[in-house]
Amino acid sequence: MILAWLLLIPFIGGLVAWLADRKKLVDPALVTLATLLLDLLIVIGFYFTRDAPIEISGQQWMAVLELAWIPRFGIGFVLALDGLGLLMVLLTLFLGVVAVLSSWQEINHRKGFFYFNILWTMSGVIGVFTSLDLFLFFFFWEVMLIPMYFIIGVFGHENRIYAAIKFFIFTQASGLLMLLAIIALVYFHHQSSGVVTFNYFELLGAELSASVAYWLMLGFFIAFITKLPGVPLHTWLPDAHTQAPTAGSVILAGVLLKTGAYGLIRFAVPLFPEASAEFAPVAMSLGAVSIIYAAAMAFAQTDIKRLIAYTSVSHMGFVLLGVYAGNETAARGAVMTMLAHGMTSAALFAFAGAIGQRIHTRDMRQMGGFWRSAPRMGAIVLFFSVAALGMPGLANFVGEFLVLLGAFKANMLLTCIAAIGLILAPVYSLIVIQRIFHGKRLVEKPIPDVTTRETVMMLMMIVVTVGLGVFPQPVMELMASSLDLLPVVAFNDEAGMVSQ
Amino acid sequence: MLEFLWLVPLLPLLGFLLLVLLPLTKRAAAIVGVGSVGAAALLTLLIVVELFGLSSDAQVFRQIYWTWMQAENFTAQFAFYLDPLAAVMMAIITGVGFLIHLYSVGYMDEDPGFARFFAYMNLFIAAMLVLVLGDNLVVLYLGWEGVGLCSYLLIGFWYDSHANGYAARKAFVVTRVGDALMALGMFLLFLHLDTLDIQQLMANANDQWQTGSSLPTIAAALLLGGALGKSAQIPLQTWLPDAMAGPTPISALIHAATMVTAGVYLIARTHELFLLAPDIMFLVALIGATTLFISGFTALVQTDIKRILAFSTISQLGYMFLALGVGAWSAAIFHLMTHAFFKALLFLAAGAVILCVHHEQDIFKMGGLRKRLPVSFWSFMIGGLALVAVPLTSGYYSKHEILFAAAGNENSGQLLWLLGVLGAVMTGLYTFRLIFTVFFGEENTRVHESTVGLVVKLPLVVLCLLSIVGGWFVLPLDHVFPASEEQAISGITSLVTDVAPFVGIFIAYLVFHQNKALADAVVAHTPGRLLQRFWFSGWGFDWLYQKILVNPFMLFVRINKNDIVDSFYRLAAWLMRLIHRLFGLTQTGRMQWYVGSIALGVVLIVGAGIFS
Amino acid sequence: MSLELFLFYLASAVAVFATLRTITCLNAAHALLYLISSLLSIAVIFYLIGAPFAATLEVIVYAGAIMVLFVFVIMMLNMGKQTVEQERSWLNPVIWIGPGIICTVLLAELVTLLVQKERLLETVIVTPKEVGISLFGPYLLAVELASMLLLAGLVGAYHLGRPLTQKQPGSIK
Amino acid sequence: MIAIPVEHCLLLSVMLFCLGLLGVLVRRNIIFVLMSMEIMLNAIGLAFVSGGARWGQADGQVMFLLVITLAAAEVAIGLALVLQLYQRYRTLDIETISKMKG
Repeated sequence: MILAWLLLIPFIGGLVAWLADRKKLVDPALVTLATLLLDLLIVIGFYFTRDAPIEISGQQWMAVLELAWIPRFGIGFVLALDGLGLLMVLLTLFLGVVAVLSSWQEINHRKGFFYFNILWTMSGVIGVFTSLDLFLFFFFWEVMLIPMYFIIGVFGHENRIYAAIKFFIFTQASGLLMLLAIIALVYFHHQSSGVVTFNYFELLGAELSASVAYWLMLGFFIAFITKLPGVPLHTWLPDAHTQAPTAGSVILAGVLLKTGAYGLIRFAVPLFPEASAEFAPVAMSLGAVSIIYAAAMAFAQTDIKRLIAYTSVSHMGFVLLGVYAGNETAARGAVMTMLAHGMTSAALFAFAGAIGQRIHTRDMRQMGGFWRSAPRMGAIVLFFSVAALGMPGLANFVGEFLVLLGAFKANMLLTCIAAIGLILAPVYSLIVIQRIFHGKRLVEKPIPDVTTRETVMMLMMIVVTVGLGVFPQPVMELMASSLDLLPVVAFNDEAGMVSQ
Repeated sequence: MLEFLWLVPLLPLLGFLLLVLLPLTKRAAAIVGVGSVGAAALLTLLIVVELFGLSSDAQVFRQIYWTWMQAENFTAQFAFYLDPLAAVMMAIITGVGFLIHLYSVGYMDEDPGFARFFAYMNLFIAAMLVLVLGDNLVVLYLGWEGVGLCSYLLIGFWYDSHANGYAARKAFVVTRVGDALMALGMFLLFLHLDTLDIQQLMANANDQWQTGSSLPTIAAALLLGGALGKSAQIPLQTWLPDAMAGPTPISALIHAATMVTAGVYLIARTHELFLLAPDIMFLVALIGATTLFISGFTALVQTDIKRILAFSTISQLGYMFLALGVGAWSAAIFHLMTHAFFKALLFLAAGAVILCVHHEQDIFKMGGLRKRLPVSFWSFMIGGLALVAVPLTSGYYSKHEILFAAAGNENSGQLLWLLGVLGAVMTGLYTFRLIFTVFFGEENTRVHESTVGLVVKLPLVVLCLLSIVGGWFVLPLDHVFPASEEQAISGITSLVTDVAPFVGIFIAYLVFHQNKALADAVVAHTPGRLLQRFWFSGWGFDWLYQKILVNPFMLFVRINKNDIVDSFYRLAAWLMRLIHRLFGLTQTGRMQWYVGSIALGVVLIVGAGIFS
Repeated sequence: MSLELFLFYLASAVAVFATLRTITCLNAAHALLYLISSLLSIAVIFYLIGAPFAATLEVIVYAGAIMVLFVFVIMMLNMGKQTVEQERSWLNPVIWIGPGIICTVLLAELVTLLVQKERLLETVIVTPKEVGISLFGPYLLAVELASMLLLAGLVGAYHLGRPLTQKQPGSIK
Repeated sequence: MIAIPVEHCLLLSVMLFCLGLLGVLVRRNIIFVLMSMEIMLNAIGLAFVSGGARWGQADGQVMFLLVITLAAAEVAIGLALVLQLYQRYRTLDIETISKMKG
């Protein structure tokens, strides 16, 4: 039941926030913050008071909720939470709080509608991370999309309509492919077993011919890689991120991209293990290409939010590489990268928004020398830039290191290519610091340093980033059982190439 | 005291955190910054004394704190490992580091970023200690990247200038190239040896791998890549001269005494792996010899006092690599230590000079400073003598050990020795060119003495002392490294080695003191000028990298700013819009046009029905 | 050739001629008269091919009611001499070419289709009674729909036919 | 039993239909367009009736009845529109009313 509450609280909170604004009762931002904190508390409370894990078809689950929904088509309302899901939900709610704090003063018109959308996106994302019925999963996949579309399209910057529609078309078209794949999967499962069901656990064992499985896997893969995003389906992201309001960027980068990676880990690979194994070299190549290509693209940008958007693509390339490397080391690294990237990119976007609010531009050519007037902001951005480039001791390093370590086992050449990303990461990360905070001051009046609200928000994120970087082990143990289904992927051991 | 090992890196780290988080006054910042390193140095002293008090077999101490990362068979403990090698490094880092911190209090006195400076310095000391104490390669890598970061931060310390920022980023990125190779080396080692604990790794390597087989060769080559980056050896040396953009104490601490020796330390630390790869060993020696030779010439034609010292550092690091390459591990570490003393001394003295001549760094705008700045002059003199390895100075002992080891090496040892000796001549030449130009001749700069206070002088005096007596220390590293057999050095070799520095000094005396017109005359000729320009640019490495790496990348980046992949989608959207417009044309709003179209459609359909 | 056949061809010829005149005539009132004669001759044909009920309807509804509507409208629009001139200018011979080709081709095609079938010669008389039975039997629903259509037409015509008031947009002063 | 060839009737209907179509395509005066449409509807009716007569069934005439109803409604609305348009634009030229273009 706890799972239903997790979903319902932001859902109801959204309506309350809207009404509160309509009736001018309370600030909808406060409602939103309270809602998210309540949800966060519930999750944390649940984690500490949870019962013994429930076992379903060999997997451990912390909580399961199973209700009939449309029994005629085998569609159930199945929610379940395991370590991976818990981590993702925690990340979602944490970044939700950050997003609300970062947009505290940014939104002035139709505030209620804005926070309504934020909370419904949150609800959809939590649904995605907990639902284990493919139909329900698809439902939530769409639920998180449409509020996001409004956040970008209504509250975004100058080119928002273009960005919002591009975002919508990309995700919707790829979502359609996933829907087709889901229905086809159910159909073929029905053909072989005579049972119509959308249930994840039952579909795990679906018997499919190799070619069918391959095509269905591709359907899922394209949907998830668009969301991830991986080259060459990444081009919606720079536009969407650039045009979205700060909170939108934070949620988009920190949370929504993770749904793609989560989908790969939870659905694409376990549902079609053999096809995924066959496809793995392609997926890993895409990951490696994403890492390098997006890193180079990031360096080229002059719009700060665009730059950060491309770094996201680069980082998510590591996730793609890790998920398909086919061993647990890399898979853990992939999840760690997801968490770490959630922190760093969200923080950087929050700052891009904060700077944008102060000087009303995102163009880095018009910035420079901010360190003098805003040293604390500079230090914090420096921290997150450094985290983003994979400094050991911070969260990103753990993820990237484990991904590369695991991927090296699977495919040396691709890992070597991906390692070039390690060289390009400082190129783009440091240029941010250089262009904004160093150099001569270009803006006439000094920009104000971080406010208390921003400091508190950032300290929270710094603590999490350092914590994940220095003590990642508890988190990794939490996710361990969820990754059991991943290493099914078997490889021809290319490592033997260089054996003695 | 050994159980307090964890406190040694923690103290400067705490200092860093205090400096960052609290708004300290300048005085408090100085106390925290210097105090934390001072305390770490004191603790190090106690620990080192206790460690060397143990019997020589038991001089190993390991402390495990927590499991950092664990997945499948991969485990990285957060653990420190102390043995005589690490202890020596620790002593150098905290000792020299403390002196330089002290010096910085005076040097940075008027800088607005005083607290920030000490924060970075403390973080650097902490990271460097983690580097040398790391029990496994991952912890080592943590320190390795940490010092790289601090190096970046400190090179770009004066952030107003874009040139400084560029130099800082260049340093970070170039060393990162090495780091990426090193990371790949770690992956390879783990894949085949199932561990990254250095001691276990070495044991496994010895068990599983044959000497000279491909795997240890590749692994050693990859680790060497990391070492080359950090220690500024060819082909990754280009960042170090530019790194002189930072404040002078930084150059002394990071880019002369400690961080740049990390590569030497890494190879010494994993020497067993390198012993399994003789080809790479020879490569190390060759790179070292080439580097020391080439950068000696470059140093000769520089005009910026700090760049001269920077190229000199590269050259001296080349000696260390030469020593590593010929298996003279102790000699490499020995030279690392003496070099830390005298090069720190030289940089600090140079800093004192620069401070007194209003931040002028061109040596030809100085001159005759001998009388006005006696402390700096004598410091420079002693440091310089140690650098050129005049007998009885510390540099003499370490450098001779290296040259003799090179001479005795069966693998083209004569060539290596010859390059080393030529390098020694060059060292004498460029060092005394510097000294003669700056401190002798006629005065042509205004000097203000007042800024050089006691906190600046004291470290200079201590380092002078160390530069002289440093060579008398006997490093207790016999149990860390395999014993190198005593080589028979012929008398002539020994004689030439001894005389080489004096030849350099003598030429310098002739050309740069006695007859200054000579140098100008050489440069006046076209070949001479071309050669001078070639050497000045550091043998064209920067130019080459600019042409083959940076420019293509920048070109790609500039062309592709709008993302070529997106153009595909833009094309699709454009096509849709085109079709939309074309079809929109048929929508004329004229009823008869529509009726006509319908009629035409009927005609066509019926016609198709008839003729099919 | 029987009388009926002769009458049939005569009526056909009249219908075709009258229709041709209708679409080429410049004066609307004249065109309407031609149209009415065309409709009447078709009523004759209906009668000849055994559909007296349809013939009656043709005369009453078409030639009677509908055409009267046209007459009224033409009268209301007060189309005088200048309209004839206008028609002449509009009916440029060139504009006949395209539609003419299309229609000729269509005609040719339809004729080809007709000719392809085996010849069907006979027709059978269908009395009004039969029509009535099937109208209020199987086609009841269609009758209802037709009545609704007429109602809608009535309401629509009433609504649209109101004179223009000042408030309505789109008027050209 | 009357020996009038049904295909001749159909032929007539086809000719009338094509003439009506020609009128719709050519004329610019709305009144004439409407008349041409009447011609076409009438031609259709003729086809229905002759078909029904050939098979001796009432359906053809029922259809004719429906067609005629349709024609009546269409004319009523159409003429009302004509009046309205004439009031607004003072012209019967069908090409003046071409605002609904893409």
